[in-house]
Amino acid sequence: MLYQIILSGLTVGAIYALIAIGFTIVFSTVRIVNFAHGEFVMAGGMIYAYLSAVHGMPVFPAVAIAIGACVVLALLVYELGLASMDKDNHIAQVMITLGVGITLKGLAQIFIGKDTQFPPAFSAGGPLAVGGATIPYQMLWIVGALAVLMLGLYMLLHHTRVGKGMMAVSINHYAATLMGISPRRSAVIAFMLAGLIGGAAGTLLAPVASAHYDNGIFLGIKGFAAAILGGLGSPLGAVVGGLILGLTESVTAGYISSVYKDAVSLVLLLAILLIRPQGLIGKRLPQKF
Amino acid sequence: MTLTSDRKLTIALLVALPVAAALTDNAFYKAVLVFGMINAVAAVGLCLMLGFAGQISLGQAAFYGLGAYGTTLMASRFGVEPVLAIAAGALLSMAVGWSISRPLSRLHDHYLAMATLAFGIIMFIVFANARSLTGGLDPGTSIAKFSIMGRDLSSMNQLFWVVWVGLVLAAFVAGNIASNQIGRSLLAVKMSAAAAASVGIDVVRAKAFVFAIGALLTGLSGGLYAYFARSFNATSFGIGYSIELLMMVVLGSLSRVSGAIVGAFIITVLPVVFENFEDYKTLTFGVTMVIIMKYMPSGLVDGILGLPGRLSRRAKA
Amino acid sequence: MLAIRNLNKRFGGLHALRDVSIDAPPGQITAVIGPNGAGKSTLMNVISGFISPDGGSITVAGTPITGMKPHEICRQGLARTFQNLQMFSDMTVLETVITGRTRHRRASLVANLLMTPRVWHDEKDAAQHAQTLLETMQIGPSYWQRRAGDLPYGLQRRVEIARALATEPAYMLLDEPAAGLNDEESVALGSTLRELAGRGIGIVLIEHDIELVMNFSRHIFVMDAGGVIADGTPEQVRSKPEVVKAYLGDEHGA
Amino acid sequence: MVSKHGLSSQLSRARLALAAVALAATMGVHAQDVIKIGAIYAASGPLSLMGVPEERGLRMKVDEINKAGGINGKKVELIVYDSEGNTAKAAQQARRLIESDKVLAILGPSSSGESLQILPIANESRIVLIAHAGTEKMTNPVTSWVFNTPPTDRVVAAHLLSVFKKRGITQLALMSAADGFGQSGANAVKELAPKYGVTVARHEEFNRTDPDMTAQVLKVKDSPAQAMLVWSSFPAPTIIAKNAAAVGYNKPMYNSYAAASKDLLVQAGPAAEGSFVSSMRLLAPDTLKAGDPLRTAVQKIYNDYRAKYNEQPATFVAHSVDAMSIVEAAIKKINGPVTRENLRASMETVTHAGGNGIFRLSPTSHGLDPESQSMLLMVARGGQWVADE
Repeated sequence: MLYQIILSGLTVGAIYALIAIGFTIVFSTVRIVNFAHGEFVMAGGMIYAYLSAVHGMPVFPAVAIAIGACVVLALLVYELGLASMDKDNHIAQVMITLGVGITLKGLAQIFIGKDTQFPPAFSAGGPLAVGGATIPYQMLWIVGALAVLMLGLYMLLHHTRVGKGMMAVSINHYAATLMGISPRRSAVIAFMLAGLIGGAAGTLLAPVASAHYDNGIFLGIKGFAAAILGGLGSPLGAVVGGLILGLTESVTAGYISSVYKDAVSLVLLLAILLIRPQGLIGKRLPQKF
Repeated sequence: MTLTSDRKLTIALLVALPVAAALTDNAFYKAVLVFGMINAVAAVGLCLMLGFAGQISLGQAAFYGLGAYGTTLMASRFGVEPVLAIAAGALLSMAVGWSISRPLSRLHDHYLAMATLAFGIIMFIVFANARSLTGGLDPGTSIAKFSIMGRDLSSMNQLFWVVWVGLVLAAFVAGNIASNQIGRSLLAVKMSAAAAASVGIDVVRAKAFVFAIGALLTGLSGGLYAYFARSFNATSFGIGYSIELLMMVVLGSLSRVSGAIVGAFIITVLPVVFENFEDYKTLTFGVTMVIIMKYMPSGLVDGILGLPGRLSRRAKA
Repeated sequence: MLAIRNLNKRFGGLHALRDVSIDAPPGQITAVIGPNGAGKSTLMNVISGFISPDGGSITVAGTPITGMKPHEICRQGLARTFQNLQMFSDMTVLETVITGRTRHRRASLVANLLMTPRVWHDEKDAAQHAQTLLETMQIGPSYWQRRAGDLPYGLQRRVEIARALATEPAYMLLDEPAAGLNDEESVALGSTLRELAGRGIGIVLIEHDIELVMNFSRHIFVMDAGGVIADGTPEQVRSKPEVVKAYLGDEHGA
Repeated sequence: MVSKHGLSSQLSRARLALAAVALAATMGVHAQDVIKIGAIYAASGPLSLMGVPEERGLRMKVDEINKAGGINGKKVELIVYDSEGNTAKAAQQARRLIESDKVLAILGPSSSGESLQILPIANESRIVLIAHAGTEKMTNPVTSWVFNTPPTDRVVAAHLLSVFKKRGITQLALMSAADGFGQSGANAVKELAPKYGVTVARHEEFNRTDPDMTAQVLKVKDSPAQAMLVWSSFPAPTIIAKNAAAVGYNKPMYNSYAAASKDLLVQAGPAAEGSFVSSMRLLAPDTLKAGDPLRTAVQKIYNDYRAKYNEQPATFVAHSVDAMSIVEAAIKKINGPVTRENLRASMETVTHAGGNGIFRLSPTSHGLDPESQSMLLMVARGGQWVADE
């Protein structure tokens, strides 16, 4: 039983991690928490469900279109909503992402509908038995996608010009501008990446947990919690945060109390923040006077 | 002294409310006004925390709930006079606000946002499951009609005045804070904690104070809500309300007490107006919010007054 | 006397302060100079309580303040300014300086919440006092209602000094107050500081502007690599070879 | 200065103007010619699972009435608000329907929490409220103006518990959603279980939208419980069915009526096979015997709904259709003007065989007749729900 609970917790944690990475990438470059991110995840799942259930499209084209649509959505969110805002007015920017989130929810409700949908899993069959425990195939896809994504991000951030530029912007906006790196371009790329990752997370998650226009907030909060737990701005932190969150929830539900599983995991989060106010892997910005 | 212009606007709003109420016999419009004022009391609390001291709270609904449940418990279990029950609920909320402020004072920005969000969710779970105290999510709890010294004051007209007095009190205290050294200390903590400390302001104590007063006002609002709703359950105190409060404060104007009141009415009234759009109401609401924040990033009050940015109020001092 | 004895501070491998001992008497300008990275800013932050020292002691007029929090140190009569400006940007200039009076306000919390006549009276007094200080710092009334963050850099520095003065300090730590000022402004600043010292305030000046230091301070401490390598009057310091080598020589040579 | 007299005369003038506008507005819609009915449904939000079919059912019934020429020659005009499942919002909407829209009666809302908040408002404003709430508190004790159409959660729980008793299930594991719907059901089951000799050996909760409930399922599997009862709306029942299949849970699974729809079968596929659901008759219109008085009513709702919306009706459809049918019957019985007071009095004389069962309304009964046998046990066989009694 313990083995299965840990395995389930880690796979759910992988989902939270996928969502958290989207928060963290936008935060690194734009320094705001994108409250619309949960809605990107929702949109990915909804569009995938719509294409496959209503139009009978095969899995992978439908997934590709759903993810593509999320990238475009994310780009629009940045260009129409945030691009021209005062960079230092964080709270106004956060409110815009909140408004955009509500807008996306409204759009999904109108164009796709209000039904709860379970689109098909990426591959048939399953679950896979792993030494006394089982894991659904779709969860393997999720874990695999997380691994591929982390590898891809690492390559992007450390081995490409674009990625290095984003890293520079995340460390120091001003200096990056002096070096000829455009914070705006980095922001565009960050948002597109967030759309890509969020959309992918949505399509991966929907066959397991359903797609519904109202799920964005729930998913967003879990992802945000994971990102904060690990330390905002660090993709590795997002993964660690996600896995810890998923594991805590699962172990609490299995051994302590399912009623208080969210409460226990959030108390743990608070406790960690009180000891490390910058999150587990986050770097503390030095104070300068 | 430096906030006289906003004080005038606040007073104008407070006076306009009874006038508006007198113009209609429609109990629904009155109920909207009353609910707007209840929200405004809570928003004024958050305005002090976020607008003045820069302490974001995404767990404000917890204080709202503490006020509502505290009031209900005092009134229903111990037969306490309603006004005193509301005071007790507000004080309970204040005590909790004060006691969480110390550990939270180490956190900043997004981390504080998450921590308060977590606090809000935890409290919601407690409200939903401490059934012997709260009645949980279903069937919830209920409270007797509002009265003073045995005199029934539960009609919408009478409740209007009760809640109005609550709002006037909240605005009076918040307006005073905004225009004296307490408000300046809070602003100082928000703008530079280091500099605030360097002029002798105890930053931790200032944060504790603002959490306490913010929780007190939001708790007061919760107590008023209990008498307004009479029957309610834990769903009223979820994250949704915390986010709505945040919208009220930011949409109105972060740096003004009047902004919180205006924002509260916008967030109370807009959904009622958009109700007629049926399926399009969520979309309309979202788009409206984006447009307001994009074109009036300092909030509607500053935007409409056409003054440049959040400091405009000071230019006239 | 602001007396600093054997202060030590390590950041990991870096020995940022080693056995630093400095005396700053009241009514005098005492300067601390040294090349970048000498430990001057760390010293400031340790004295004002933002960083706790690993060892050593600090006393203000005989009262030990080591280990106190920054706001407690302020209440012991020690005020400071910041190298990287720490303005209350969204306040007006006048409000900024009034905020400096916070520690001298006596009205109770409840009186403040209710805004009793006494609080109104206090507010007026504080404003009056702030205006006087602004005039002392040569900031004219036309600036008083401007947003503090919108002022030119040099003026912001002066507002910071006025804010520190509003706490009615016995000692002031000024962290590069002349940074960004032109020669003329710098000289004017020097005269103002001398006037303040004349009122009995002990001023500790950390500065890169050698002219200012040499012309206006009574005693100079020279720091390098976390330690005090020399001290004395401007003349004495100027002539010490180790100082010239470590600091002045470089500066003048450059 | 405006004198006190002057101010009040100004106010009254403004009032007069407002009244004139209001009058003009009501004249515009020919107040005499229509019957205005208000409704509050959670058409979005976590309770939309109930609110959406309820609203569709109501619109279907009203269309039918209007096509047939209305009630006593008057067309029915519907005003429906979306409460999003938010109690505060629902209460405001009730006031709006009463005061601004001036409706004759209010149907809904969907959840107990919302309904309980509106209950005192309806009684004090003196307007008929026909709620669709699961809590028996709506009609027990009976209050003058408030009616309720669904079988209460106690009725549903009692039905399931009687099934357990019959099948020798004495140890039960309860899985309920951490929301109002789940809590209400769990309360009813826990309260009534001892009466049927059933022990709740395990009680686990989950968020309706959690992506995985394996931990809870494992705890149930590990317990002495002989069966699992899931009380939640979607998507949780589907996820639990899948998780249970994955970890090899092999005891019977029962679901509340919230899962009584095609969705569970489609979404969970083989994992749902063999699971039971306590449903209202609407899911299986053919299970009623030929002579059953409910048969025609249930079949009509079922067929009409399929024809209109091209899908199977969820069980909630009957709540609103029954409510509207009762209002229709009551209005027809009114002698004299159709006022709120007359409607209320007339309501208490209506007997109606509806989709949810028999209503014998009277001053002492404002809901379903307890002997209605509203509930039916169904089992998933070969991808279909079939009656299991």
